Amino acid sequence: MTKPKLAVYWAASCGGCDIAILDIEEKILAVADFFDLAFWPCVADFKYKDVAALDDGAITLTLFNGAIRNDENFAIAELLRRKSVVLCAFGSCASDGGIPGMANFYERQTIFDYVYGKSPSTVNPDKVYPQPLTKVPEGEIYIPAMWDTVWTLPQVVDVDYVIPGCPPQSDQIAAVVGAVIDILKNGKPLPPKGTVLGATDKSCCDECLRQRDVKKIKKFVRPFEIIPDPDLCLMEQGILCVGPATRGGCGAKCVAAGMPCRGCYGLPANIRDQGAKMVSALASVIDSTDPEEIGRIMAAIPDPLGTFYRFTLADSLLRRAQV
Amino acid sequence: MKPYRINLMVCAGTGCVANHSFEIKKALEDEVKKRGLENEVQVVATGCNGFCAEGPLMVVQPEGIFYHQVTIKDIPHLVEEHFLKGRPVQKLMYVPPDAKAPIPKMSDISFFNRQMLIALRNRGLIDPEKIDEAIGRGAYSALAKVLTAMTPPEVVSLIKASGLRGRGGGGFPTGIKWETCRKAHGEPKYIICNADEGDPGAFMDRSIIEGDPHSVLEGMLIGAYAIGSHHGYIYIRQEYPLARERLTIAVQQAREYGLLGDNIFGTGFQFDIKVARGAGAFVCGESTALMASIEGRVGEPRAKYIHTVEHGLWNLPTCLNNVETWATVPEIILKGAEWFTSIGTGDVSKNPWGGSKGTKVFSLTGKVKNTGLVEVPMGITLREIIYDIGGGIPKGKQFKSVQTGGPSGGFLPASLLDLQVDYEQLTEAGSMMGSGGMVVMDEDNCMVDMAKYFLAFTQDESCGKCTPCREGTMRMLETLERITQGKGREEDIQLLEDLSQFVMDASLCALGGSAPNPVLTSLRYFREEYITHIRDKKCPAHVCRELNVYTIDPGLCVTKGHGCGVCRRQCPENAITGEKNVAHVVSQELCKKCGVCYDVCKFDAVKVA
Amino acid sequence: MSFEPKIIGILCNWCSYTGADLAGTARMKYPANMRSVRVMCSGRVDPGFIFDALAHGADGVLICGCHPGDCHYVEGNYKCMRRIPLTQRLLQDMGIDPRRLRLEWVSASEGGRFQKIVTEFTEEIRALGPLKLRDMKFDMNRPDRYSLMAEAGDTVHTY
Amino acid sequence: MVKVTIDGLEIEVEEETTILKAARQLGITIPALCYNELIEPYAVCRLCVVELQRGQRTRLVTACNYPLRESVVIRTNSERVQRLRRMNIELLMARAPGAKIIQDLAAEMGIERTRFPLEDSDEKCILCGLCVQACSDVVQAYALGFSERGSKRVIGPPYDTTPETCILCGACAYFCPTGHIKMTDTDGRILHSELTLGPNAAITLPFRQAIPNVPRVNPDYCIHMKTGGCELCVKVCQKEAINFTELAQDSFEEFEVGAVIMATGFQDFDPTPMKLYGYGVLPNVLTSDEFERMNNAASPTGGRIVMENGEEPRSIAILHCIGSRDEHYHKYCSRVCCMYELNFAHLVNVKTSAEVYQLYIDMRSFGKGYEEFYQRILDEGVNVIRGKGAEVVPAYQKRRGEGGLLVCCEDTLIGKYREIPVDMVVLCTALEARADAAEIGRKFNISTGADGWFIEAHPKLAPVSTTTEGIFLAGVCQGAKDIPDSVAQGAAAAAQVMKMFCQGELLMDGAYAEIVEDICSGCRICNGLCPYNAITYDIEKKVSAVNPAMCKACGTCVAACPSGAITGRHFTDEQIYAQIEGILA
Repeated sequence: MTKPKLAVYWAASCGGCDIAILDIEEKILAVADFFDLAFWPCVADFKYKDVAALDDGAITLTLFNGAIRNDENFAIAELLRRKSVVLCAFGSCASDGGIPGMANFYERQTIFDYVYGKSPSTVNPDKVYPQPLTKVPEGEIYIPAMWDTVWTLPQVVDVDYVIPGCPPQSDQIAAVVGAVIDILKNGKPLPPKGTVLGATDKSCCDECLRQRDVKKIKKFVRPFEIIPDPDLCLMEQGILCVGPATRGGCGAKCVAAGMPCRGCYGLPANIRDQGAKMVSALASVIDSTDPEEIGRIMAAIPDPLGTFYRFTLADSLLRRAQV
Repeated sequence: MKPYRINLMVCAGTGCVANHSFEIKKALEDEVKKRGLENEVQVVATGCNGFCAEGPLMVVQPEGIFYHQVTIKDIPHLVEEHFLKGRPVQKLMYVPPDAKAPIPKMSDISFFNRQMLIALRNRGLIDPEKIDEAIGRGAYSALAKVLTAMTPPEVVSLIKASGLRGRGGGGFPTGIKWETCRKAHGEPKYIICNADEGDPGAFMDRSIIEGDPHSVLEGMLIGAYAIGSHHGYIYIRQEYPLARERLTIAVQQAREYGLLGDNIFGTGFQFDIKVARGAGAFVCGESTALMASIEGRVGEPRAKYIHTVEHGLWNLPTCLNNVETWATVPEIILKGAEWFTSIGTGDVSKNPWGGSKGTKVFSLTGKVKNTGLVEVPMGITLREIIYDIGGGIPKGKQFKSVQTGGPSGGFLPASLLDLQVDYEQLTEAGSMMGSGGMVVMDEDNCMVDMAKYFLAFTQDESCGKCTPCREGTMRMLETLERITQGKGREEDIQLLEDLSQFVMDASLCALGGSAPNPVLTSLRYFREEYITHIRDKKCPAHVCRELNVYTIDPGLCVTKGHGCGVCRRQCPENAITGEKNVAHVVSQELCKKCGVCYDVCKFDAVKVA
Repeated sequence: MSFEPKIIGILCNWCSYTGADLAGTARMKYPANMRSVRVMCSGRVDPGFIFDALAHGADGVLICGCHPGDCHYVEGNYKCMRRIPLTQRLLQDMGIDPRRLRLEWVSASEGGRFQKIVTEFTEEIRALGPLKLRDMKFDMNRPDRYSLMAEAGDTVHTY
Repeated sequence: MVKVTIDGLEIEVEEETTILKAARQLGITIPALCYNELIEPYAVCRLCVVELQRGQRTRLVTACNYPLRESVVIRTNSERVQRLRRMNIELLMARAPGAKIIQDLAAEMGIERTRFPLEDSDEKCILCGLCVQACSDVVQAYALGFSERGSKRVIGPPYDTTPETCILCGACAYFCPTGHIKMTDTDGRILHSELTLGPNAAITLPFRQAIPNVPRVNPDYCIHMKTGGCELCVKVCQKEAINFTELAQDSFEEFEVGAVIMATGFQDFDPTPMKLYGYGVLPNVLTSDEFERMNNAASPTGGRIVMENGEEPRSIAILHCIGSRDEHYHKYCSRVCCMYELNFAHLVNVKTSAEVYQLYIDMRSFGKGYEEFYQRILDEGVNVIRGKGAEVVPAYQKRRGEGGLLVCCEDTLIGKYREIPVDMVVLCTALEARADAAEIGRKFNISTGADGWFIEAHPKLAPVSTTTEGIFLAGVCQGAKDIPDSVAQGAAAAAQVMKMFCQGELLMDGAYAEIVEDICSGCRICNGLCPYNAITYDIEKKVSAVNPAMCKACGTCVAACPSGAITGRHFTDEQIYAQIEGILA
């Protein structure tokens, strides 16, 4: 009997997700044992053409990490979608746009101008910018073209499951992989399409051990400005924590360490827009009815957009900034 | 107690203490020790002997040799001569004013031998700070008798039978007061000893407490037993530090001996005493004001239609008696009512107000040779007191008047010298027994001025609560001042009489009720002096300086003084003119009647008219 | 054809919706550009509604609630009052003119005021022009898509 | 009982009765200055000294405190007594030349002058001590006392300082027989500022027409409540109806009720901040409330309409809409004023001959019979000026007019500016919500409008209900209205309660918020948001929950829930999003 095939792809992302898969320690052996690796560029030199050569649906499971921000990402996403039975958006870049998604605050040109022009470490007097096609002695080389807008994987192809996190926590990966193997081995029914795997339905607060009270905020502070009480809810201490509007599953590790939640697990099941929810929740608990004072309190929030949409801008209702 | 060959009774009453009697006692002890006589001679500080004019006094017992005006310098000589060699020192003995030879023995001195001691029975005989000495003289035996052999009603009837009347001035029969208080409803009942002796010049109560405090405590204990009281107060003036100290010591010692506190003499009888201090207001000698003061309120009297024996201290039955009354009680218990009624005037067997029994202590002062404290039987005449005991008027002056009963007492003229001293006769004559002040006046005293003087005192001490006393005495004083300043009007005498009657009749308490006495009696017996003051603008005794006319006898001024000029220089108004060897003249226009010229002239050239 | 703005109005049940009702029964005319969504209280307004409306083609969003201190639910309008400015800041950062979102207090009796506000807001949005949001939906037929993949086909390689 | 003879008249009195009381029963007057039957006799003026004969003995006693215990003969006017009294009065004349009561007594006794030097002073104190007695024995404030003694004796507070213990009760002034102590220098003037509706004495009826119509003790004024003393009322109440041990402590009782009808009423608008009308500054400028009080038969003026100087005014201006229909104060119409102002005009016409000017914006006589009354007032000759009173100034500021005040206004009917000289101005102040209405509203989970009145559930369909089940509104607390309307609303509210009770069960609105326990992570953001405290936090489960019976479905928590755990039924996110998207599709 042939083993089920596994593919792992790394699109617009940092690579942390691939490392996280390897971080599941000895359980990786079970994966290697159970699956036949069809495609995992990070691990071995697989060729696109080999994948393209496979029959449609030949790959049982694809773990796709990274956002879609150039035509190569998109082409591979489409390719893997065709070849896979189960396509899994793996990590927040794939599921919500993640950190790369924040590029949606800008135009491609703005980014290029900065990265290849204005950034302090760059010397580029001739204004040489990347081009899709470059003539070299051997002929033309093609470099995938970067898009203006970053997309999430579910926005461009049909996705079966989502495993959120930046990166997804190793124990959650291990559990998911274990469950998948179990299902495949024993012929159990798959969970309904669209299920978020490796996370809870509740928000990050559910796992947070800090004491919570009725919230009333008089002043926002940044984490370095105070030494927060180790036992009390950070938000009650004025630190902007996106935990309440972030899906749980991570184990609230950041918050336990004294840093506020950045929202990497994406939005919880029942909400549509992480940033909008944070605005709604935070504004509700500001302790003032005086418009001027409210303004003063809110002015202390630095970069609300970046704070509330750090991982989900590409997946938000408004998608991107307008220019 | 260790017996001694000689007991030196050094008077430590206030008068003698002021004359260094404590230093003398110390010097005597040192001297006695130096001579090695300490086992034979004991020096004792006693209470007042009463002959205060002659202090410091000392009595050598048991012989009864009386020394007076002892100084520290005299002591080595005295100890050597008398105690070592047995020769009493003549120069320290008392010589009566009109006699040549000294009288060695106390009992031979008329000042002492005409007295009869009941309240002052232990004077000069004991150290008041030693309870043992008082017990040695029989203290607390009357208490023992009462507690062991008598029921309270028996005690009350004994006191009633004795005819004892309050010695504080009112003369209310003590037995009746006790009986009423005994029958009054309310618990607890209080016993109060009134030791707030405020009359100027009076020191009877002070002497009793300083000399024999236990007699007072015993009297109160007996009274407490008779009435059924367990709480006593002694209200004593803050101005009597020595008396207060001796009283405190006596109370302390009595407690230690089980004579105060619970289960006295093992009979289950219980009584204790607190010493309360008064702040020196004259009116606090009035019983209701005194009680208000003990309660911590302003010392002001209240209307007495509800008697203090029923509603007194803290609105509870209270029996208040004067120091002298309390001190007299034990003697009556011991010697019986019959003995007591044998002394004095009248008959008290039917009417408790019917007579004056026992003795009365007087403080004899003023223009009399032997001033001091005397205890005399009731019924003695004023003449006997002033001339026999007091030795008569000094400097051969003429007796003019005697005032009895303190500042509110009346002036009695020479015609009443044979008046018997008792409650009724004194009151009849317009004066009163009072607490026992007796001031003798001679021809040099102006009666208007004296009336003004005493009224000024009562006016000043008036608490001001009721209109008659506050306004009336003020207006009386105002009128008297007018008269003594030569501004008197014919109608002033009538005004004074009207005011006096009003103040006496309408005042709230006895202070106002008796304050006009000096004015009324002086008007009654010395009316012509007022008339002289008003009509002639003259003071016959030359006391009211504003009425005097100072002139200089030119003859005397020149012949004797050779126009010395002292008067001229001293005159603050420069009213005297003159030169050396020239007779000086007083300008009547400029003279402000200060009298300095009269006082400074050594040649009696300045004359007063 | 001239630009007709599409405006979503989210109105509280007690004051603004009644106010709008009053404007209607009073035959007050106001532009038909605004379509209202009734909520019980302006406190119910979730910024998500606003983003959703804008994302779905609205050119402006008008939120109306009871006057401060006059809330039927004691102080629901205060919650709204705190949310809107922050939402406007977010819009600004997203490159959308915050004037496209407006919060107004309209009481049940202020039909006229409601009419005035809607008219004014419509004109304001009209002046701002249509809100054209880019890339709201992924275009499967992107022009750069096949040019590369078709050509590259198997020749595309990774390094 | 003892039988005594007073001035030849026999009387039988109870034992311990004082001579003074016995004499008074016989109609015999004994002069007494320091005596007041409410105070323990102090017996210091000695004016009441009388002759008392028992057997053959005659003595002088003070009548005020001498208790009769046995059969005695009393002479209150014997020559001796008279002599004493005359001397007493002579002395007091010199002490207190300014005391009228002494002068009167002197005149009565035929004393023309005192024989004592009279200082040129208007001293009135006779040191009777009644004030001190009152302050210490009755009031127990101990703020007054004697100092010095004898003729220097004076009465005053300790060390002549303002005493801390003084409670400003005025008892000293009340008891002072000579008028030496005064509370104010009103000198018999009528202070309009005292014409308030509320109680200004310690024992009053709570308000006029109170039911039950029994007096109550007002702790703000009661001396006993302040110092523990006094209790004079207990002494004088013959029915022994006053019991301070019960009155002393307020008790709190808890009731469980199924419904509450809020009928907390209104408060009067205070016109002091409206400086133009001079209220509190100018004399004879009154609020309608004060004017109403003055008209009451039980008022200090006995229902007479008078100025502060006690004279009847010649003209009165009644200014409408003070604080009502005013952009700066209350925009609403207070509704009741027009009619009661017309009534004022009528009262003035009935009681006085004063000219009445009504200054109004619009005459709102909308009720049954109201317009007819308006016509009647017009027929009575009241001057009705359409134009709001703009300013009230003292007459001398403008010109010496007929009255002490000038009312400036624009008569909009003739289009002219007018200055009306009047003696008195009545400001018809607005009804306004009670200052604590918002606080009370929070307690009952009901809201107040911008004008401060409680908000009904629906202005047309549920005018007596509130958003909170079981809480109903009646009367002016919901908005200005007159008595018939208040009664109607009260009856309606009662009917609503009855309806609710009769049903036996509560019908709940279908719209309410729910928290999905499986989604709620217990962040507690929603906890503080609910105005009805319907959200509770389960500390064990670490989730919050909504009590649907308390929830009013405002949806604030739904919007705020960051994890989407709260659903607002009938207004769910899905429904609203679908509406928005549907509109825009």
